[in-house]
Amino acid sequence: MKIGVFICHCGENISRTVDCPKVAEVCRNFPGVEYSTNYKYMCSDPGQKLIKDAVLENKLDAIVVGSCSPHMHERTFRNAAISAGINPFLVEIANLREQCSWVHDDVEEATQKAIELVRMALEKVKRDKPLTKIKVNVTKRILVIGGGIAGIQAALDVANAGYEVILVEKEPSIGGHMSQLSETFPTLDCSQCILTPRMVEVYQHPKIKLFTYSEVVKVEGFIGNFKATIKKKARHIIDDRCSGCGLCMENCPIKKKAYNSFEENLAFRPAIYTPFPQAVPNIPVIDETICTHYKNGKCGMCVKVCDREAIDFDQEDTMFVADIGAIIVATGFKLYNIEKKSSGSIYKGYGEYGYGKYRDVIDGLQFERIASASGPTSGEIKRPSDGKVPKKIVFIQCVGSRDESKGISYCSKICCMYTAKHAMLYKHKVHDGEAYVFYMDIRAGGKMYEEFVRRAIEEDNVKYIRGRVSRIYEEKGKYIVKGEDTIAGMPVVVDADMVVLASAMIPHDNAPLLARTIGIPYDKYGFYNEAHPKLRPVESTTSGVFLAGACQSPRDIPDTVSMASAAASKAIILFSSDQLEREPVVAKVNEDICQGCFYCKKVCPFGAIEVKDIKDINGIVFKEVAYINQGVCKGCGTCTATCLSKSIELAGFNNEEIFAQIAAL
Amino acid sequence: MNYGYFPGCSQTSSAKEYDLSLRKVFEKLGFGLEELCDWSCCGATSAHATNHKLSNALALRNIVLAGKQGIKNMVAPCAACYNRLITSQHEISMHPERKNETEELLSEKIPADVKVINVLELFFKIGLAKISENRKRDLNGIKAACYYGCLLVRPMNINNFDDAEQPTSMEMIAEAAGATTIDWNYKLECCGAAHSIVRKDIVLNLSKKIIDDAVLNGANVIITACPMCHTNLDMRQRAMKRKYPEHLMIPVLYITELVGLAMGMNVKDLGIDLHYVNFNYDEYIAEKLIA
Amino acid sequence: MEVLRKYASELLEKKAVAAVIGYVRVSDKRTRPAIITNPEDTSSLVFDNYCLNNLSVYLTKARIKALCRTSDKPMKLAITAKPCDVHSIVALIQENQIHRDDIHIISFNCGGVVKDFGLEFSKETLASKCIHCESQKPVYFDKLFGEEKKIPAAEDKQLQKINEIDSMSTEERFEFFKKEFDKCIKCYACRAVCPLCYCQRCITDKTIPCWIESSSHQRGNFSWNIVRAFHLSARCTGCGECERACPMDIPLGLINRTMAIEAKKSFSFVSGRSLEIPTLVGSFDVKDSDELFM
Amino acid sequence: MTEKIILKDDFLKICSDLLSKGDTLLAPGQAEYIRIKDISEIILNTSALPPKTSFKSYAFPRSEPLLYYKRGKNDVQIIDINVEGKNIVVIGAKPCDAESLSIMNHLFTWDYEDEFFTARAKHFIVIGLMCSNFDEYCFCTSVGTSPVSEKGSDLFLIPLDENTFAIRIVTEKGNEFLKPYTEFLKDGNEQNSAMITKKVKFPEIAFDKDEVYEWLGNNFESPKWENIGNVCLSCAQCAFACPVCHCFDIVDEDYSYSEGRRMKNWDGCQFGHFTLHASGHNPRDLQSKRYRQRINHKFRYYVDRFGKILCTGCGRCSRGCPVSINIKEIVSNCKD
Amino acid sequence: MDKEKWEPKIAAFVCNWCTYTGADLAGTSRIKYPSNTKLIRVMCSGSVDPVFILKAFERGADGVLVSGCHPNDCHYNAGNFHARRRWDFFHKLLDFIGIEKERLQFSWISASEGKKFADVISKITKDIKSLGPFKAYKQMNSEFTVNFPEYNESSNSINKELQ
Repeated sequence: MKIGVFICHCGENISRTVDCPKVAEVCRNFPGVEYSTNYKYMCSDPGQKLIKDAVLENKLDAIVVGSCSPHMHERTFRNAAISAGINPFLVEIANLREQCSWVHDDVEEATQKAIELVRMALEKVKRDKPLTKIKVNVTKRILVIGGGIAGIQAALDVANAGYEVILVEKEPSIGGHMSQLSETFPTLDCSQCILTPRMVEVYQHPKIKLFTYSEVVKVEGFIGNFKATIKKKARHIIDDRCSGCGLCMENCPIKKKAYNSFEENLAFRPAIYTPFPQAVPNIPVIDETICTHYKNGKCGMCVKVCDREAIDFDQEDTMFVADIGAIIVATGFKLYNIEKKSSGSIYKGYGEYGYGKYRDVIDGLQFERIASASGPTSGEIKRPSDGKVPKKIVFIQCVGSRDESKGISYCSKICCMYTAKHAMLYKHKVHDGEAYVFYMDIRAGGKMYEEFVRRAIEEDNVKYIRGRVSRIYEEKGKYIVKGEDTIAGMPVVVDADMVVLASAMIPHDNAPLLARTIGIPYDKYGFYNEAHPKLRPVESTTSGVFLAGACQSPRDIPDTVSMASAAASKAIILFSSDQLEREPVVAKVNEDICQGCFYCKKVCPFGAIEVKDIKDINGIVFKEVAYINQGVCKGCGTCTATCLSKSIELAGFNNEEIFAQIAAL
Repeated sequence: MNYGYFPGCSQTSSAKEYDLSLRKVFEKLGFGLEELCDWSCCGATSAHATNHKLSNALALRNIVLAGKQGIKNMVAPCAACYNRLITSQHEISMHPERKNETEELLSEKIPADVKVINVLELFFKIGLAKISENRKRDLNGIKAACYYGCLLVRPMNINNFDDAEQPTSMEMIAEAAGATTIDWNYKLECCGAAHSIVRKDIVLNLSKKIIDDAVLNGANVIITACPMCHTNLDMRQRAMKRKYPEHLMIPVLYITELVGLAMGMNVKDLGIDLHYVNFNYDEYIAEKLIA
Repeated sequence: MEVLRKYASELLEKKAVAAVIGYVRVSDKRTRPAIITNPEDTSSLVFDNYCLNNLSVYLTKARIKALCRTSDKPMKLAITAKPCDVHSIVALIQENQIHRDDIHIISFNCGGVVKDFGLEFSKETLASKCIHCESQKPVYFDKLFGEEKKIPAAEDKQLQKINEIDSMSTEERFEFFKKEFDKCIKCYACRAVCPLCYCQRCITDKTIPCWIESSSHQRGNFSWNIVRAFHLSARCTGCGECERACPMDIPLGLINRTMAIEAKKSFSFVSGRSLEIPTLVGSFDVKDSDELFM
Repeated sequence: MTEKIILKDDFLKICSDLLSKGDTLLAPGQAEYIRIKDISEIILNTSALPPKTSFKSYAFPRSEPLLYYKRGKNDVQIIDINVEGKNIVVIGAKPCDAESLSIMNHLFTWDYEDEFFTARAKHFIVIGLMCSNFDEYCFCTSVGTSPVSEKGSDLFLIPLDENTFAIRIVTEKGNEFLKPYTEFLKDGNEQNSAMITKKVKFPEIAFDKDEVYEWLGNNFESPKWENIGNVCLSCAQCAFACPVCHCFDIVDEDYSYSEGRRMKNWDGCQFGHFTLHASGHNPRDLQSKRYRQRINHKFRYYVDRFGKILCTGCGRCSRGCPVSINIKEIVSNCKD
Repeated sequence: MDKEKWEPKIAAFVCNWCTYTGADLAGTSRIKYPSNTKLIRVMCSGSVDPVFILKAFERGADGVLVSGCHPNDCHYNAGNFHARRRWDFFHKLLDFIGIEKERLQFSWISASEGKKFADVISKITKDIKSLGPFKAYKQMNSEFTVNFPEYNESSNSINKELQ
């Protein structure tokens, strides 16, 4: 093997403390070195030309460049190598600037180290194998999980770019939490009014295939080549026959057996129902757990009234498998429930607020429904317990959030704003009412946000008290709210008619399960982890899986929508080429000697390792070995160190190369 | 099985009847209480506010003694003692340097395997079934408001045997003894505690609120497991009556006394006659012995 | 013993298993592993205090595994295993070397075994693993024989030695092990008898690059013994076969046991005790100690 | 052959003289032949079983460098090692070990002279000692030697009583060796020592070596091999303990990026990779084949080539076998 | 060897994303540190095999450093967690066998901790200097169980020649 050594002066950056000509001279006599030189700026055009010429003239097979950090110019020199006809992975960089000339003063010492560094690079390059970039085909279809505003936005953006979208929502209708909201801060425009057109657009979009009342149960594959299995739960309604007339719901004899979860349990729903009138698709679902038919086979009222024969009691769950190229996860959030939590849960619940036993102590979403014109009280503010109009109302912020003793240390970000909104809505509807807000800090960062809160305080005369509430208890029909005004420095007791808790936003209970299904990491709460908190906020660490909305951390609507569009554009970028190219630094198994203990599979952070059967000539499996999916592997090499029989090698950093470097120390 | 017993100062004075009833009840249930030899102050005096080292050293001295006597489970019936002891234990487990410091002060190694429990925990350790099995008398005339006070189920996360915000263990014991319990709001509220002597006015005010809420919710007896709470609730009622003539006097019993009554012991045996507010036996208990 | 033979013979006759891996008697105080495929041969099966081999090592041999495929339908392998050997089987299942469904475990309530062939079973000749045995009953089995027995109590000399080494200075420890490893002749008997050293090609057999120098000079011996111990740490179930098989009497058990003690101390993990508990190698806890790291 | 008589103390005097001259003295210890540093370590015990390993490693070390090399810019520089053997005296070699070097010598001088072995072997003086004990693994008599055999020894000791030995001078080398020490020697009578040797109990002859030779030739594909192969775990304890097994492997060992040495290391035919070809093919892929090779090599191939059985009947391989395979039993079974 | 002239040889296995970048930052910030340590870049601290360390010792390293991203910061999510467990065992094993703890050190150095990188390198260099050359390990390569005099003579002569 003929190797060329090129020592860069980097102006004076290297040559000030490293005797570059001497390094080049000494290296000339190392085994395998055919050509050795030094130059002022190796990365400059003449420098690169020098490399190219030397390669061609001396028929070099590999080159070592002693220059700045490979993080700076590895790519430059690899490109120079390509232009000279050398495989780019037969280029090694000895870091003579950042890790030598800049950190040592003594010329002799630095020169000696430089020689040793070049020697190590030389020994590595001798063992380097030519590698070619890995190409992976891309299926240009995206799976969006979650049909809230994040999912809707992402789906529309990708679909409008011309790619197919599969949108999966676990509830019977898309819309998510946003459809439950009454009005939105800071503009107080009606939430449904801005959302519903979007929902319809999704439904009608030719590129979007909508799966409601469905769940993603399995995801296999890797970026560009995922395969997702979607379970469509049985609605017991034949979709294309239903006209959405609603007769079945009206006639269902079961009226008060199940709470309406869309109304946050403040109202009931029949056994056959759509969550809300504007549901998309407007097709009902039969709740098997309460429907009489599933108890004793009787009733069948809905069948009788449905003249389109859309009811099918025997319908079963169906599975769909779809090839997709990317995934956007937009599964959203739920609210911290103050009820007593089972032991082992990281959440503790609120004993001091009665663990949810008082009916008029409600959470923010319940208040949204009470305030909503389409809600159970038709927008009138009434107490759930007795329907009286509360004359004194207390809002408590940071219930769960920012309270490590309750299991959560983060700020839920939106509560300051919606509490101000709630208080404002209350004052607008109950003019003689008194509204109190207990807060820790007011975090109103956002366009028009601070102004909004000031308006609640100044124009609507909401009483903001800075302090925590220590206890709520019922006394003679009133809720005694005991707290502290930390500004006045004294205890406060409010005998309220109703209390609204701004509960923390937490991930859905099954968020970790979905994360494991897809293979993305999540934090201790169950929020999905982004690849980099600053520079890659909408990508998960698994290539091809993007995040949008509150499944990643608490977010308000504008943030969610922008994140959804960002995720969508990431997916569109991915789809803009037919094939993906990636660095060939991936691990590979020697199947002959792999013993199939699958410790590698256990340690692989990306699930890139699969089980492969090795068969004898008769087709009988006699051995299972590890197989590394090159599309998924990110080349960390954790498997190589874990492998006991050393059957895995990481291309570009294989063991022989590292041993050679050690030998040249 | 024997349990270690750390009485604490009040058990020998203001809360004699607590000590008495505790010993009697457990004797009858068949469990020995082995009093800690040479026990000393637990440090729950003002020590923990004025001299932290001293308060730890006082508490842990007793733990050292328990270790030497081979005690693994030690009951501290006084909520203040209990709280002080477990807090000190927790502190040295979190801060090895404080452990070293205290060990130096005591010139002894502090054992790690002495578990301090309160009376409620003790009942749970022997099993509530034991109480119902030994029930001799019907207590269903008693509507008990179980009052925990501020120390018994705290500090949160150190004491894990019951919920720190909505405890229910005392209710379970009272019900096992055959009493009816009520749901009320003041079971953890402050009684005034150590202000008992210096600021009677505060104590009076706070304790009255507790008693009033119990009465409001239909209680006819308040149950406690803390000598200090008992003192404030029981002793201060006459003063309340003087200040608020409409005040309803309500007897305050220790949980051990309640269990003792259920087991057929009489008022005198249990020292209930030492209370300030008279416990009119007949009013609450129809003398009906269960076979 | 008769019930065992009858049971094994029935298993083979019913074709429920392809082979029975068991012990046969060679002489008075010696047994030998045997792979029995013929029901008649079961008459020589034994189980007693002289059955000291850990037979689970055979489950990893391709030749033995192939026996299952000799007829049309795949059959199970029956193995007679002491409760401690069952731990090795558990580890092998966890490491995907065998499947629980493919084996039929015949186990025994164990009263301890002798430490090497040719010795009379007694308190003094008890294998060191039996002295600190905590598993006289198997954690998994398909058939259990024998009544519960008592292992004679004996001094745990191995633990004393570990403590003694622990109290030495670093130089003394180095000298101690240098002397011990120096004896190594690289016959790899320790590897051959170890159920968990199942790699077809051991790291020491790899030459490009050369991981462990195959020369048996001190450095090669050191590398081999360190790597062997490391590869087994948190995996070794403590069957003690390596130490027994070593012709040069290198106290490999000391190292294995020290690492097992560390695993228990730092991670409350004991290898091969349960199929449900994930292996320590290949898993991590974000709360693991950061003590080592600057 | 002449026989002399020597007092034990006088014999030890010879030993201490050798020590002072700087010769290497070996004598059987518990586990191996130990290098004597003080004559008190010499215990001339006829009833001890052979130590776990023989003294072959002093002529054929477990690992030895053959040459040193250094890579230059375009060449490799080689530095040879010149072996100048130094005297090694084995004191009290078991009769089953005494012959080992001469058996191995055939192999090491056959088509190419292994100077590393021969240079050392020719400096060996083997002083054999009669053996009076055997266990279930011993079968020296079956391979044509015996507890009183002088084969391989240069000098052979027979204890006449506690303090006196008859010393038989077996070879010229032995004779030369004793020349400086004639003062200690008295003439002996062969009949006296023969009285002693006659009393020695021999292990029973377990098999007829010629029959075995025949059988092996006809039963290459016997099912018996498979049965053994299933039990054997493929360690090489047997080969490494064997006094005459001589397989070795040659590997290069780098010191650094440019320097290193070539090593000759023991190898064992029971290892799965012993015959693994570069192509990936392994002619002896199964343990049964490897075990067959072991027995065939010892009892047939070596005989074919050199007329010698490659086995001294010491029984070490069986004594140390982790799965108690007994070679005596197996070879005895090599019949129809 | 002349004790005064002796300078330790230290190998550092560092991950590409955090520590190597941290080392670059130390350079960009011109923070000086001793030149004894040479870095071997690997993709992740999780890919460092314990045998690498033994090899380094065999090849004459007097000390070894392994450094990666801080827990939870791993570019590959979990490589360093696996490494942490591995090193816990390996370090204990080496300690038990009698290799000085300071010969093998570990650290977490992020891409922003150039100063920390320089500090860690200075510390390990100081530690190794005070321990002296790792003779115990180095000598082993010329020690054979059966030591024939010619080995030493030849190896001495070759060593002389090579130097």
